[in-house]
Amino acid sequence: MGKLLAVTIIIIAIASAVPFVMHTWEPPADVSTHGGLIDEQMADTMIEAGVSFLAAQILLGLFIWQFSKPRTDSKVKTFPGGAKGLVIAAIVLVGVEVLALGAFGSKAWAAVYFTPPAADAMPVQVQAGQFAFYFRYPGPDGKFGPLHPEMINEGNQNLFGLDPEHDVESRDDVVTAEMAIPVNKEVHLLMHAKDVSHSFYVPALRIHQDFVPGLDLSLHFTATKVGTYEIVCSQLCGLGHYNMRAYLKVLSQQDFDEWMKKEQAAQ
Amino acid sequence: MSAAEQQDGLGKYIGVYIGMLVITGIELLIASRHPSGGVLLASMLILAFLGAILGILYFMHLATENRTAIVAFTLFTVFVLAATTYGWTDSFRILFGAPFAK
Amino acid sequence: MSHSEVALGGQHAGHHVPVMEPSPFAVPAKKLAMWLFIISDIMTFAACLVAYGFLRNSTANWPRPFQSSTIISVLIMTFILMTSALVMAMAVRAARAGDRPAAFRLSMITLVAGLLFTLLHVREWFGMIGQGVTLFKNPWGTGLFGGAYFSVTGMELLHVIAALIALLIISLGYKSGRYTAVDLENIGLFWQFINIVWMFVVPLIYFMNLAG
Amino acid sequence: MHETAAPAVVHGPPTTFLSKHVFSLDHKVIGLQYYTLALVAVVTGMVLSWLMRIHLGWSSAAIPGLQVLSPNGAPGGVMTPEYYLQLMTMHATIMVFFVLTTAPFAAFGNYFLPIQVGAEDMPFPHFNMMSFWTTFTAFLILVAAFFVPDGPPLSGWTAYAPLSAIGKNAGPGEGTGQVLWAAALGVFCIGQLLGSLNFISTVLDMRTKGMTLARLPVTCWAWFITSCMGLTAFAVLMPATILLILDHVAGTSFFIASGLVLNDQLVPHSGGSTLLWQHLFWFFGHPEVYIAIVPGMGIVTHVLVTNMRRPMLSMKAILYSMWALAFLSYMVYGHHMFVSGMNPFSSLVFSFPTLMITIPSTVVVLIWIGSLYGSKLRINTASLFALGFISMFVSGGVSGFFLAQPSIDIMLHATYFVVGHFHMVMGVAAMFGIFSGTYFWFPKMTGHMMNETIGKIHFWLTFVGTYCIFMPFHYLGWAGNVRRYAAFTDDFLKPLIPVHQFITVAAIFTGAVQLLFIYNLIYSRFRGPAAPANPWEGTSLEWAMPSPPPWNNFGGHDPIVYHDADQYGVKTASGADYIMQNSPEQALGTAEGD
Repeated sequence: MGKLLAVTIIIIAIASAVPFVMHTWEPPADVSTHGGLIDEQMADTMIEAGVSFLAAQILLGLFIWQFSKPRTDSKVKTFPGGAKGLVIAAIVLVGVEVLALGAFGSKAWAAVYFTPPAADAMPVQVQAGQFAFYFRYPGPDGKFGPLHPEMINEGNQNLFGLDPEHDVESRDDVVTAEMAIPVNKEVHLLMHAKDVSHSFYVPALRIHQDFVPGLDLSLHFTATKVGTYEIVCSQLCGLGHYNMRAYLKVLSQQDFDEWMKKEQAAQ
Repeated sequence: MSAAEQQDGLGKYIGVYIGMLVITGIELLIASRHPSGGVLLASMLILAFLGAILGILYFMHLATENRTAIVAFTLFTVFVLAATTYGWTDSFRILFGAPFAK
Repeated sequence: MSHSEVALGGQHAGHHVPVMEPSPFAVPAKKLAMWLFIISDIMTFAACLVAYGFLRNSTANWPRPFQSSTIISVLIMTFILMTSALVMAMAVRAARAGDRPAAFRLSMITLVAGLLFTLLHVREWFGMIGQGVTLFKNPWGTGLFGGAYFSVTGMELLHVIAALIALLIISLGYKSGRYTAVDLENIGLFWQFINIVWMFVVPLIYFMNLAG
Repeated sequence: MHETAAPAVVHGPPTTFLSKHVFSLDHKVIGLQYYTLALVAVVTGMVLSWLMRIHLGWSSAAIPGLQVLSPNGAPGGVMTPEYYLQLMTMHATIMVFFVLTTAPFAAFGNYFLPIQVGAEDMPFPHFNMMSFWTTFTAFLILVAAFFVPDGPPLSGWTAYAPLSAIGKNAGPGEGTGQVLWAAALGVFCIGQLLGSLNFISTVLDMRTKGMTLARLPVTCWAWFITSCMGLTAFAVLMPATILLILDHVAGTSFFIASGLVLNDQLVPHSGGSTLLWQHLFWFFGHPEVYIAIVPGMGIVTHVLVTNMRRPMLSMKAILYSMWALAFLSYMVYGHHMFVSGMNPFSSLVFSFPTLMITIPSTVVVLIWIGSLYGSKLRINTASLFALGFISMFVSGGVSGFFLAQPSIDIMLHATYFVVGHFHMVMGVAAMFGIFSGTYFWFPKMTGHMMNETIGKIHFWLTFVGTYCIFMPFHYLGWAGNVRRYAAFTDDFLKPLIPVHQFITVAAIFTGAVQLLFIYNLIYSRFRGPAAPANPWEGTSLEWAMPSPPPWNNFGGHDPIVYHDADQYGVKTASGADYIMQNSPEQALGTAEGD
């Protein structure tokens, strides 16, 4: 029975690795400027994790195979090198490697969070609420009008709680239900939560950030490929969580200008 | 009985007691001069910990306990207490309402 | 007597006493448990104070309402509690020396001081409530102030009341011989711990929120 | 005086039914009570997972009978999305608290810790009894959430504020259900505190003559380390739950920020912080993960060393690693919050201790595998599950390489990759530890042997089944499948539904297999052949007493300990290859060959 367990463990280990090796299931292709580092980091980690995984499982299987045989002699043997060798192996081969990986990975993290957005980045505000995203563009004046939460009213479509009568900056703000951005232009995303925690997850853009009620976070990114991508909520926000999403359209500059014109006209 | 020999003298107790009262007085003195937030917090915490150390060592007799016990209790508690303080930076961010990568 | 934990500090009649390895801390189980409970309680208070600190830090205009009348009352309370801690330490000292009547007398003084502290504390609370402070609003600013104030001091008050009840039971039991010096020492430890918590509550809650 | 103030056992033999089986002071009965509670909880949790899995595979399928349990949540038996989330919250809470914490720590720990240190009972039997009954009360309070009008809360076991704090407008179950949930956890914390006090003082103060700290079996250390974590971690969760309840019922706003709008209405709270809840919760939450797994590591080491017939290469390395895990558990909790709005600098600070967890984990795994080399491994159900544990622990552990890095977490956070990771490493691995312990100790606990054939069938089907369930979770997460979705309507998720259907089938199959285990438990309890005192030829003290042990464990004759628990693979005068801890016999040399 020991041999069977050994074989099972090895087969399961190899079979588990197959879909990763064959790329059966893949994250959507990266369309951002910063995503390359993340993908690289994921690939490197996959190699290291995969090797550790297979090595440990196969070694476990081999030893079970070899040493579960009923033996008549009463001898037991000790692993060559003993515990000291194994502890050193654990620290040097796995521990230090993984820590080094983490150190390199910090670069990818820094590229997303520790770099300021370019001065000419296009500001877009996103507001998450149960269970929809809404987007706001500052309009020609380049300024967002202030928010008045008490004025939010979905019935009359005042989704952000704007007060155009009193606030000059609000008058030309463009509020939309889908997000459009021009390709190859940096976007400065200002995140605002209306009610509870939500998340802004665009796998293709390699961005993922929770909305924190009471704390307006921001992200910046550049999309490099025209197309339509899904923005999904990944932070449990209530009964409609599974259905909370919006579309991100990456358009050519020309298409974007037209889209913006159309949206302005619709306000 | 060995415990009786280890008994602290009354004088020591009264010294600790006066020490605690003095510490409270100093705290009030500092606080009533309204220093800046950081200085205020730091001085309050340092003085409170001083008072607590007095109390723990002498009124709670940790000073006369077994050495292993002192080390174990202290290290464990201080370490876990220190671990609760990771969250502070976030409280400042909420105050300023802005992320680091603005 | 068979169904009690009395024997932990001493002998148990009619039952064999197992031979044990010495404790690495040289602390009997009961006292050890009290220390561990105190460590656990330190974490509970730390969590409350961290919550208070976090919220205070993240609020721009935290109210600083405490006038000198409050501070005087707090100083009196502090004086009473610290004196009670001194008396309790003396009670434990007497108990360790085997002076049962003196230990009982001193622990009763602690009890009275504790009661006085509780009364003043409750008076303080009513004073605050009278000024319009509730868990969610107060006349001076953010509603968090009341929540933080009442939950931190409430936690302290809860401990004081529990400790007073335990102190009463144990001192009476100690007088009648049901409880040993170790038990009195244990409740003494807890009382000292409450005093120490108060040493944090006073500067962090009261002195840091001085008006002016 | 302190050195000699030896605590005696403090209760006599139980005399009435109540004192024997219900309000028992006997740590063994309390251990069995905990075990039974965990069994009830695990069946409940498993049924909930079945319901969820069916809904995920076939979201419009009617589940017969579900409308009876909740007419609103499942009209006509078809689960609503909100009911899915409610079941998910309950599944997680029940499993984490009442199975993974209760079974390996409280159940086995209560039963075997005093025995293994050679004590007659724990120092505070009344606390021990209260500890069980508070835990039981907590379970009742939690389950009561099913029966309040709005049902249980839907905010997940992490109960992120403000969803969990703003009350019933936030969603079904967020009113009374959420308060019950928080109250249950608060009460649970008290039970754990009492348990931890007892465990620590048992290990430190109740060891029999000769049982020095260096001679303690590894399980005792595992429970001791777990208690140290439990003592402090639960102490932080308790005030957090109290503050959450205050937000609900007293109108405070500790966790609710200003200016929130729900249904066009301004929420009447202001000033609080959702991040505060996350910090408090995860400060508890991460040690909790090790509270679930460290006892399993101890049990597996104990079972393996007995069945390998040789000492571990280095028991010290395993012990230090467990301590290192406990130490690191306080410094890494932020890795749950990398993209949840925490300061991105903190993410890096938390990332490195998290990556360091690899080191002690790898040391333990390598010592286990290295000790197999040259051993005389005995294959029985207990050792099969222990070996399965290693395999699961490795599989779940390596996905930690990814999740510990904030940059990769951008892609994998809140996806099924995370679900696969923690189910493997703290769910299934811990369950395998529980199974291993059960098959190993059942003869001692009941006096009957378990049926090995059924046990082995149980192992094989469970082992293969769990891999079929949880490996695909990683693929799903890799493809970006977000967790906590009641149905998959997004374009990029639709192609993944067949994978979900496969998982559902595997889960129902694997779950059904567990009926074999329960049948085996019940059948063997009454019909199993009588167990000898030492069926596995173990060395620790639990095997030095009859099966099952009498009420006062050693019958008033305290064992005296002469060795550590690792005396396997030795030459003895009698020809046995092991020496029991309480045997004064000295080894004639090791049986080590080349």
